Amino acid sequence: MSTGGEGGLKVPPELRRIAWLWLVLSVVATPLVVIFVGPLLPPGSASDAAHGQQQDNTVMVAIVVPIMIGLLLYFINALIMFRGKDEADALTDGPAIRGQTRVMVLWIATTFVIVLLLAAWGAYELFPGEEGAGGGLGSAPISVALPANASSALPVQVIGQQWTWTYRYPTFGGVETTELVLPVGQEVRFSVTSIDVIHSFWAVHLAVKADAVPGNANVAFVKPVREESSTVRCAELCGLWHGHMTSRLRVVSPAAFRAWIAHEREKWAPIQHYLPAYKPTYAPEPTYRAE
Amino acid sequence: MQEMGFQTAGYEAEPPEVMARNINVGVRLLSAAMVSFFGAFLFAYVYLKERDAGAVWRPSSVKVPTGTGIGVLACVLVSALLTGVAVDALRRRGEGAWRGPAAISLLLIYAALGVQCYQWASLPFTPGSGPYASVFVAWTGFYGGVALLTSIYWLQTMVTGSFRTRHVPAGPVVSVAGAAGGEGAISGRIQVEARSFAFYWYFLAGVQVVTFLLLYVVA
Amino acid sequence: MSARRLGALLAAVLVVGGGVAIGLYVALFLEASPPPVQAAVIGRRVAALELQTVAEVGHGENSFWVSYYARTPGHKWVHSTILRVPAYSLVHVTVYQYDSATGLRNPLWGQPRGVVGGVMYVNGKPVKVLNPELASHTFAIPELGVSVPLPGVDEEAPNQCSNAPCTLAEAHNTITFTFRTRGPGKYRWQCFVPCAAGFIFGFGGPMQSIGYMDGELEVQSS
Amino acid sequence: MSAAAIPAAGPVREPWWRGLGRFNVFTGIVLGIGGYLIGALVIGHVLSKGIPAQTETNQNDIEFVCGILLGIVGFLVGMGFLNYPIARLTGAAPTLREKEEKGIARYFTLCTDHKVVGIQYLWGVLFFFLVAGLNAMLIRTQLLYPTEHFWSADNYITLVGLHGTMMMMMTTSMVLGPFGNYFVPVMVGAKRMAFPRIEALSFWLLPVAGVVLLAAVGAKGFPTGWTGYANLSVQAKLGMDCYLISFALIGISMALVGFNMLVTVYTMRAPGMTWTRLPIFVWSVIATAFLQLLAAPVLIAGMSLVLLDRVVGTTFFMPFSGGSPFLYENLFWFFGHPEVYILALPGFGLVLEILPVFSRKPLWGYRLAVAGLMGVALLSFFVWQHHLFVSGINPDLRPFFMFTTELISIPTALVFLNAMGTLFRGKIRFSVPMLFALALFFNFFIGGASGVFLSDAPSDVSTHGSFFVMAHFHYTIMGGLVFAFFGGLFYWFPKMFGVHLNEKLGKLQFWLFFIFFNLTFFPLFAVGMLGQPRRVSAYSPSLQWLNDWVTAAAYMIGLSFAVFVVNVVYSCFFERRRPEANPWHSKGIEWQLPTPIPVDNFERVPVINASPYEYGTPEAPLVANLNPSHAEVVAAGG
Repeated sequence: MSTGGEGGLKVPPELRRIAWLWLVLSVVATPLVVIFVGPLLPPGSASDAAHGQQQDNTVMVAIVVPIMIGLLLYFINALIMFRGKDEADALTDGPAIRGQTRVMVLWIATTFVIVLLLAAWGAYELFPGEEGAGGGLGSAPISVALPANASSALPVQVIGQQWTWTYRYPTFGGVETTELVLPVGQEVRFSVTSIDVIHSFWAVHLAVKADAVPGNANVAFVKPVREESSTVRCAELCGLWHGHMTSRLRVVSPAAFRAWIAHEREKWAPIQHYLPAYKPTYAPEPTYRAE
Repeated sequence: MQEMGFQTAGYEAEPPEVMARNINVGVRLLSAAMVSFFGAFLFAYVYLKERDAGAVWRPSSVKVPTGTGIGVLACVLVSALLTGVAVDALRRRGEGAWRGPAAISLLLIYAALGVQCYQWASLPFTPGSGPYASVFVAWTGFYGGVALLTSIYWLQTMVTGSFRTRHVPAGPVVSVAGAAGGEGAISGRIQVEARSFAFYWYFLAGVQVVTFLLLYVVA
Repeated sequence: MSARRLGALLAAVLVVGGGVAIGLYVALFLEASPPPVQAAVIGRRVAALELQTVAEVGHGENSFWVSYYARTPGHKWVHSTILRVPAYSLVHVTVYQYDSATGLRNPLWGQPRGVVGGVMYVNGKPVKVLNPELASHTFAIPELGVSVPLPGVDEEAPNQCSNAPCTLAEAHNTITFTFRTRGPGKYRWQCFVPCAAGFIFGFGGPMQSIGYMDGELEVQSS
Repeated sequence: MSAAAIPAAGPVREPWWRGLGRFNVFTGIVLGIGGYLIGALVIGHVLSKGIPAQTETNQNDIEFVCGILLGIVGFLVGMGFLNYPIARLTGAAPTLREKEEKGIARYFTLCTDHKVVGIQYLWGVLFFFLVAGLNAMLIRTQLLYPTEHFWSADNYITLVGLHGTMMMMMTTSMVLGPFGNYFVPVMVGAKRMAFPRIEALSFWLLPVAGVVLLAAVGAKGFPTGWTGYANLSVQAKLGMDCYLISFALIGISMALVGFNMLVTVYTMRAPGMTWTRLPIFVWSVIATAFLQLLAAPVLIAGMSLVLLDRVVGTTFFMPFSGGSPFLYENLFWFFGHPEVYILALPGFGLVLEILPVFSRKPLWGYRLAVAGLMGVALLSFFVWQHHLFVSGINPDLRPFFMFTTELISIPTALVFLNAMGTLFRGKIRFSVPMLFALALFFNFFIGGASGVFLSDAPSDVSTHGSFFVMAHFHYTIMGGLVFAFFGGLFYWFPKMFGVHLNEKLGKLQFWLFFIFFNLTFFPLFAVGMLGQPRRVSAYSPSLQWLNDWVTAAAYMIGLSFAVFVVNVVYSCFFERRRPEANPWHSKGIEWQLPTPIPVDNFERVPVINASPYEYGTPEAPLVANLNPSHAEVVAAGG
């Protein structure tokens, strides 16, 4: 246990240059990445959840960038500087350095602090007030996970089946539609379920993903903030047409939404009384090994 | 590629104490793996029972076959007890004294398997009659198929081996503290192996007790 | 040296065998799904498709499976669900429905939609909604918004079809409807009725196999 | 090939075809096919009578499963695996080994020599790796177009499942199988593994599992990917049974390997081989073996439960009959996350083994590396629900699982520190093994950093189930394990086969692989973030150019493997460059032995004098005394 670190944590001469280089590069690159790359990061900012996740991704990129620079600089420098000059030189041994406690402690402490920061930030982002949610909260989310205006949220039931999505609006007579249309600026409460196998409801632009598990109502909140059309996809392998299990998602103005839902109610009126009463989950026949 | 001409003759035999140690360490690891294995069934039991939303866990039509359950449990427990007696006899009085209780213990495991098979044949419900029935079938099935069969194999190899070699002087001799004579020398291997088996079989008997409590008593 | 020769032989066999196996393996996946069936062109941007649904294919390795059949322009029934239709056209579809009712898992599909006029014709009569419990199959192309429920045949009716492909003499319902295709491409189509008896949710086997209750609509620029 | 060709010396040889009748892979296959036929056509047929859901659906799971199970038993009987147990049941004395063949034939029999098993494993793993890699090419071919073009949707899903399952199955054995079996006993100074027959069994289960899995192609495929989520798996076609049985077999094989390795290292270390002198590779094997021993039984149980649902009609995973698909997700990922580290840890061990040799320095921070490996192993049991952040299971536990998951980066980062310290002031040689070892750190950093995005519960909402995940774990498994595997292969090939692999071709393979590996998988992060879920056969047309780019790069990875195959053939059959006894000038004990290593490894039990990383310490003794006197053995604590 010699060489290098006797006098405190002095940087060895081989590393001094790149230590400076690392400091400069990190100080320059990190803000640049945050300012210029951050806003371009998926999943964009079409909803509060998307915005929160984008922020989250920006923070993580900002943490990763200096680490990446540091590691790259160290490895490139080491591989050039410490390479065997020729065949003979490459067969003489290097110095028997076996480890320095200080370096190890410093390293562990640094990684631990980074991990703590990341975990704390991630947990903090989970609070709905911080707009980081968007994921499935299970069938009975605890109150701390609910957004402030949860009670006034527009309930939308998402039903997955092999292989399509349908949507029910319980506050509009339980009308069931094949297209997802949401009013802009309105908190939405998805209740995601399935009537056969596991699917996963992924509204890409809204940054919402919640598994649709049969017999379970998976709740997710989101507030779309921009009028935009996109696609809902299935993110859990569900059989033959998994890749095709898409449906259209439109975020429209409240007025357009009211017009649309009125039109849908009229359009689906003939089938309406055949539909089951609205429930969080459905267990349609046949359930098992039909004869 | 180079043709590698190995000599096949003249392996060195493993020193018996190394083999004994291997078995001794191995049985503990095996038991640890069994904890994981039966832990999965335990998890299924607890999880499905706790999540029982539609009260379908055990419909009233599904009757618990308690009688045969007690039969299996009794066979296993008595057998485990006898294994303990046998190991004690081995330690005190040598291999000859061990054979008797060990053989009866073996027969009892066979009996446990027999009762278990009878239970499956006369099951008062089908595997599809809800989660309880499912867990019941899987758990008893794998207990019978994994725990009982491995025990039978192990104990039978020891018992038949011991009966077969009872007139042959034992192999490599290891002095074992507390061995009070018996039929001449005691091989270190059967000492350790019997104790290792006892460890394994106590452990499995414990699993059977848990099985009984959960599947028959709590149901 | 026999061992060495044996080794060489084994190696050769392995290499050749491995090559053949890999070839077969790829071929297994390349093996085309059923032969495509061209819709009959009956006018400018108008085509016609004739299909039938049967309760059991009756032959082959999946003899018990429920299936669609399609009719070629040469009026031959073939066991296929790959349908070729022209782009931006009206497609008149006639389905001869020989299977009995199973009922829909999601009752919503009891309403025909995505079809011209929002109606289908069952044995000539216009129908705007079908009791979901009477549905035997559906013909649905989700990406075109097309979904048409096919009412099942009364199980008590005389002269049930027993041998696929069925003939018009046997008990059936005739369903006709018209939908409009969009641009060229491949569109999947499927049935939404859990009609695969003996599978969980009635949705295994034929419901997940192209050539039975699933198919592809190959829309081609004309 | 006739009996006339009798070698001058030695016993009289029988005609070679006599050998076919005696417990080898040939009799195994014959009995396996016979077992299948009896199982399916007799036992299964009788058992399934009167169950219309089995007999009237053209999908008789009972017959099929009985056939496969009996076929497996038949194969094992034909291989001779029951000879010893039956002998023992009837009272035979315990013996150490059954038999050993000479020449090439022993690679096709139940051979209890750990070096033969290692080589069997090597070719077995490489073969299935090749098949699964071919599947990957076929998958990428499909994704050249945004909708089905080459294969139909069901064939495509089957391809995805085959690729994933086979890779996951084979890579669990990729390091522990060939290198673990071959070198662990040597490295700890033992003459053999603790349980040689179990060792042979753990290998022979691998080709069985592989063949059973491939049989799914002929049994209408399976649609679930490698995770086999219930209840889709209960609904799936016959091929699903192949997946379940083969994965359970691999589980058994994994548990056996772990069991055997742990006992071997624990009890059979040579005198003087203290825990702190154990090569780091052996430590990584220990950590992995613990994971395999404890996690694989859960997999076996999980697969069995799904099989029961399909065959016997239980309702474990049937949500409307009291079961729960969540049960499967929990069971699967309780195995599945340790599984990921079963793949990663041996890779770490391998590169840390290689780095000191090629930088000619002791391994920096040996104890820290051990702590890192063990830490990863321990933590990996407490993170499984990070796969289920959006599933609706225990959402309140998300912060906990986020924290435990991110904690894993601490022990992982230790491995990086070890590498950085080992390189520092070394005399680095850029031989092929070193290149592969160094590349691991680049790849694994990207894999690890993207893992942070996935472990972060809010960010995971968008990345979960997308191509982002897929890119992430290819960076860790392919960029980690597969690179380490090739590093180890180039490093130990001279020892295993007495042939030096061609360096130029090796470097060509490395650079092709490294460059195009990154060009393939880095864009996939973007693909995933932009909304392409995993395992889809159709995607948004706007992503086509990215997918095409990836496919082109993936073909180049395929080319790099072709270079490897050429290299092996060229080096073994044409160049035939005999290596020096210790071509890398390593201090490891395996290099002090003659090539090929004799059947009992050591003439006498060696005495270990030093750690294998004593570079730069001229006064350090040789790592082992291969010919010790009795007194030395006793003094060293034997």
